[in-house]
Amino acid sequence: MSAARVGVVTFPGTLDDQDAARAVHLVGAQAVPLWHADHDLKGVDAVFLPGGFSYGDYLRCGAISRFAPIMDELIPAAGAGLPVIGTCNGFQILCEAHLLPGALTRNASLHYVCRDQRVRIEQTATAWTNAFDQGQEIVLPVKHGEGRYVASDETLAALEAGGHVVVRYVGGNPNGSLNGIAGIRNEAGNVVGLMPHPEHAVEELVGAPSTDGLGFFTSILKNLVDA
Amino acid sequence: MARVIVDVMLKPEILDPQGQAIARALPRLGFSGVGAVRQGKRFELELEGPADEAALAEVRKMAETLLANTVIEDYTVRVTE
Amino acid sequence: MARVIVDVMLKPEILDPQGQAIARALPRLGFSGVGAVRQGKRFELELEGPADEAALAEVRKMAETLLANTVIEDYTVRVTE
Amino acid sequence: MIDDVRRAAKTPDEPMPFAELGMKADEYARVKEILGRRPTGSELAIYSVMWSEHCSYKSSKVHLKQFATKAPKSEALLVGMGENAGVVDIGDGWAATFKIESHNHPSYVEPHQGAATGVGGIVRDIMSMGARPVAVMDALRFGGADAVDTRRVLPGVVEGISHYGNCLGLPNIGGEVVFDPCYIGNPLVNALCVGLLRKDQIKLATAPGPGNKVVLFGASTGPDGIGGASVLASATFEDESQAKRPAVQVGDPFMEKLLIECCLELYAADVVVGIQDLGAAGVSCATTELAAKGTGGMHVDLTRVPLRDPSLRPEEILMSESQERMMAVVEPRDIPAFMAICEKWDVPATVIGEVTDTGRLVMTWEDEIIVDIPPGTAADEGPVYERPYHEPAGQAALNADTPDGLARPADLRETLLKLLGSPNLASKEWVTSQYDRYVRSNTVLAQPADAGMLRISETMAGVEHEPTTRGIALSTDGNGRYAKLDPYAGAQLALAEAYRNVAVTGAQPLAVTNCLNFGSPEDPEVMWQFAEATRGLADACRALGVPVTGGNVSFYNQTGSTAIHPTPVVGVLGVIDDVAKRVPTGFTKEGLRVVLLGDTREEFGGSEWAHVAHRHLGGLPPHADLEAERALATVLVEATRRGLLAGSHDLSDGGLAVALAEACLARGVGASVTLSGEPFTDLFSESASRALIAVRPDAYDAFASLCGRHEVPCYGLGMTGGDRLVVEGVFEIPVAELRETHEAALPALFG
Ligand SMILES: Nc1ncnc2c1ncn2[C@@H]1O[C@H](COP(=O)(O)OP(=O)(O)O)[C@@H](O)[C@H]1O
Ligand SMILES: [Mg+2]
Repeated sequence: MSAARVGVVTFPGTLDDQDAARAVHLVGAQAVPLWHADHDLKGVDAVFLPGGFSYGDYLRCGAISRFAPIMDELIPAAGAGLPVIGTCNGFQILCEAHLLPGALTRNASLHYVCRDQRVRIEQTATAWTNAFDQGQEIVLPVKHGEGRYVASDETLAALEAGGHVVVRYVGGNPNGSLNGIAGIRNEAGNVVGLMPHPEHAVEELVGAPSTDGLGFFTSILKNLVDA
Repeated sequence: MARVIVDVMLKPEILDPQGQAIARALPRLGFSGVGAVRQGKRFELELEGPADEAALAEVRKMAETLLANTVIEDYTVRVTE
Repeated sequence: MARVIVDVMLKPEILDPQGQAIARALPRLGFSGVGAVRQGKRFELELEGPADEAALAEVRKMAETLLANTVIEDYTVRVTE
Repeated sequence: MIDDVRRAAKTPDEPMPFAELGMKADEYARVKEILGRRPTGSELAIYSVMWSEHCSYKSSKVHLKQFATKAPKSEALLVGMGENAGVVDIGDGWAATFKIESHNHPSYVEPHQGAATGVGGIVRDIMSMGARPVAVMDALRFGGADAVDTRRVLPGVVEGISHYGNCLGLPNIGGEVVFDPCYIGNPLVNALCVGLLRKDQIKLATAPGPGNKVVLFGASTGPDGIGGASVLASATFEDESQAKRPAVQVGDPFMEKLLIECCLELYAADVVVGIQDLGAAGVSCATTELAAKGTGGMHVDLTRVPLRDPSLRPEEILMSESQERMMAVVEPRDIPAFMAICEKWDVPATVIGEVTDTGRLVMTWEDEIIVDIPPGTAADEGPVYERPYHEPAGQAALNADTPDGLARPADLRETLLKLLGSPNLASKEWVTSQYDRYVRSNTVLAQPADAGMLRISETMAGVEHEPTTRGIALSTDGNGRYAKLDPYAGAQLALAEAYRNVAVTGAQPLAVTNCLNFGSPEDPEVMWQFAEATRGLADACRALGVPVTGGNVSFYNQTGSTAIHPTPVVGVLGVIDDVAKRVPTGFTKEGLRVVLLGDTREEFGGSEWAHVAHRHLGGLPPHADLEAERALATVLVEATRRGLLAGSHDLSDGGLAVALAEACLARGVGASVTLSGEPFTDLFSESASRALIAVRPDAYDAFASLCGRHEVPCYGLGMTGGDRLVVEGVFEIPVAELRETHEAALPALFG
């Protein structure tokens, strides 16, 4: 069987694309670079929207990227079930593109925060978290200035009731997110967004002092093989 | 050449930590008499043509889709000088 | 209870990378007719008393020392409703 | 009316504002002599910025020469001082380029933008060498931690560095935060950037080949910091009225990120003959330097420079310090490829001129010739001053006021906690948590490690190369109090500490960069400090076998006639053969032997204890024993190679007590130690050339014999384990209490 192909999108100002590609390689899949200005998903099996400051985070994080040509392809593909994950800036883009509900706003502390954060996997029924145990606590780095998840009361209630909260902060909320929400999924479970960075927790030697991020990448492999 | 202003403010129900931080700082700096502060954004757009109805409709669309995130923000559009 | 608006904009000679980035994005998003964009801040202050001259003088001082960074920004103060 | 060359020749007596531009009468006379007529306004703009202290190093040159004349033989040095940044060979075909630079005055005026553009500037220096920038560091000095203005300056500076560096995707892998009342009004913001490149791909700032095109690319030019290079960097603020304060430069990190990726693609496509960043003195500096180092001639049409503000005059264009701009020399046939790459990255690029063989730098404005000069006279033949200097009047008295008479504390537990919670020794997490240390996933060590470390094998995705296990380590250090007491020794101690910090991680120190922050060179007492510090640093570099590859001088850090402490900040770069063997910081687990390397003498001059407990500064700093320092590093590097070390930490401010506490805090592992000498001196003296090591018991004998072979004193102090730091017979402190004290201090001050 040929290796699963995971697309990694680069926008102007994307920073974590190499890191995401490396993590994809580490689990034995193939990382396929996708360029923001192309109308082409290159037939990938899944898409990773990495972190960074696309378009300098000017206006609002993700606000300008969401209109990139690649998004014209990604939005319908995600609607049709293509597994998509966005971390940090990628999560912000997914919210701006209305592929996920709610929005990410300025941290309550008003400071950028980089730290190793304990989080709980609240939902394993997604394309990106099925390799974890329900309720498993892991450590992932967070690093962002605008990661405070907000949504209307109804949206929030629906997320909680539907089991759409995928990752929750434990042992301290780094940004003031409502309900300690670190990551969510869409109705179908193929689109996931989270503020923490699994791609920076995949090797002993570098990055955060944990390799807990690998689970997100093995999940997608498992998902593609099972599918 | 006309100038159009788009004001974007967080919806009242959304927490505004920047505004709150300012409100808390004011008494420390010796300012009294301010109850609440909210912080938003102000965009000045220089139109190439006149600010007629068509142009304003276009600006409203810009505000709706780009300048504001209507999930959390409200906007107003107005013409100046 | 009165509401006072403080608008803070970068001085004209100061680079406004945000405004530039928005202006450059607009044509790609299908919006034409906008020559330049500048982005600034808008503060809404709820005064506890009336917006009389004394109160406005106080707000101007706030703008000068806290709300605006007068090294790079200009501000205007105005009363609304 | 345009002041062109013809008009200048016809109006020899027209008064020119050279004094307002910071130029002395004799310097102006020299310009007239060089040109054989009065300069045009544009020529005056060029000479005034190029001959400013900031660009010409006119006061420091005679002293900086020692870094070259005394330099140790080093095969690693590929590009030495004089280029945008030095380049060193780090093995396996790789090279590293690194440099530290100040942005002190702008960071006082507008902390956020000043610090941000400081990062932007040093990153462009590194890019211009042909490298990919891979990390940044920041060495910061502020006034007293509780001073009102520090609450304005520090958060702004940190936010500026954070925003700009994070946005570029450069991990921040280290730095310093120091508070001292002497920096109130003159904060120091020194930013370091390191880049990696393949050894055979070094780019230089040169414009050879007549007919080649000169391309300006990046941001457009606006009225940013006009007059900044000469006014901001060469005169004290006090003389500057509020109204004359030049426009602040505002950075656009997004544009800089695009520039980085764009430049790397241009290098890969091999379409760049020479390249120069635009920093202070903007177009003036880039054109004169490129031309002077190339064939010698260049023709530039200034009207082609893309402007953000169309009302700018040519003189202003020449002096503008708009950020995020680069200038490249490109062969005509490569222009289409060059432009296509710029377009891909949305980076505006414009051909503004051409290399010539006339030996003249000629610039036109609306077809009139407004500049016609020999470029070398502006770039390389600026004035050189032998400024007078003498020992400060109070120096002998300062040195005689030793700490010997200061009351020694009765309660050492209390003393340790007080030091650990003092702003200089407290956790810098409030600052460092605002910096992204993980981006690009090559960070092996970052805060709170003694040195930052990066693996290099994966830094250039897409570039073919043989595998390498190597890594680089970097540290910056400086101690203004030591340098105030003895600038010669102070500079050596700064180098020694940075060198030691690199060595404790297991890397072999290789090369040095430095940022020399001083008061006014026109003050003979300051000039003495400068002369002593440079002499000390040059001598120490020779003794330790590490060459200076570059650096930066920042003068005029003073308010009125009161200068800051002389503050040489030294950065050391080292290489580790196998990055997987790096030594983590502190006590990594229970059951390890705790070992102290190096001898402890009673040395409290300039110490943190004297500062915190008595607000005292006097006597002499610790002895700088460079032989001992070198032996210590040899042992550490060799022991790392052999896998003997389980953890390490250098001893510096606050001595053994603070090092023990920090080693416990690293992973929350306690320790129990026994002292052999007088407890206060053992615990708080700041003798140099010492380090704390954690060794597996079964590796201890091998390690001790290694120390014996290199004559490094080695003392077993005790064992790691438990949840408290126990100093037998002296005190016990729970690690949790150490942590609370260490971590609460800065948040309490800055929110
Ligand atoms: N301004 C800063 N930027 C980045 N890292 C910093 C900064 N200040 C301190 N650090 C990091 O915090 C840690 C502790 O700093 P410090 O106590 O000054 O170390 P040391 O005393 O060993 O030189 C180090 O890893 C240092 O690199
Ligand atoms: Mg150290």
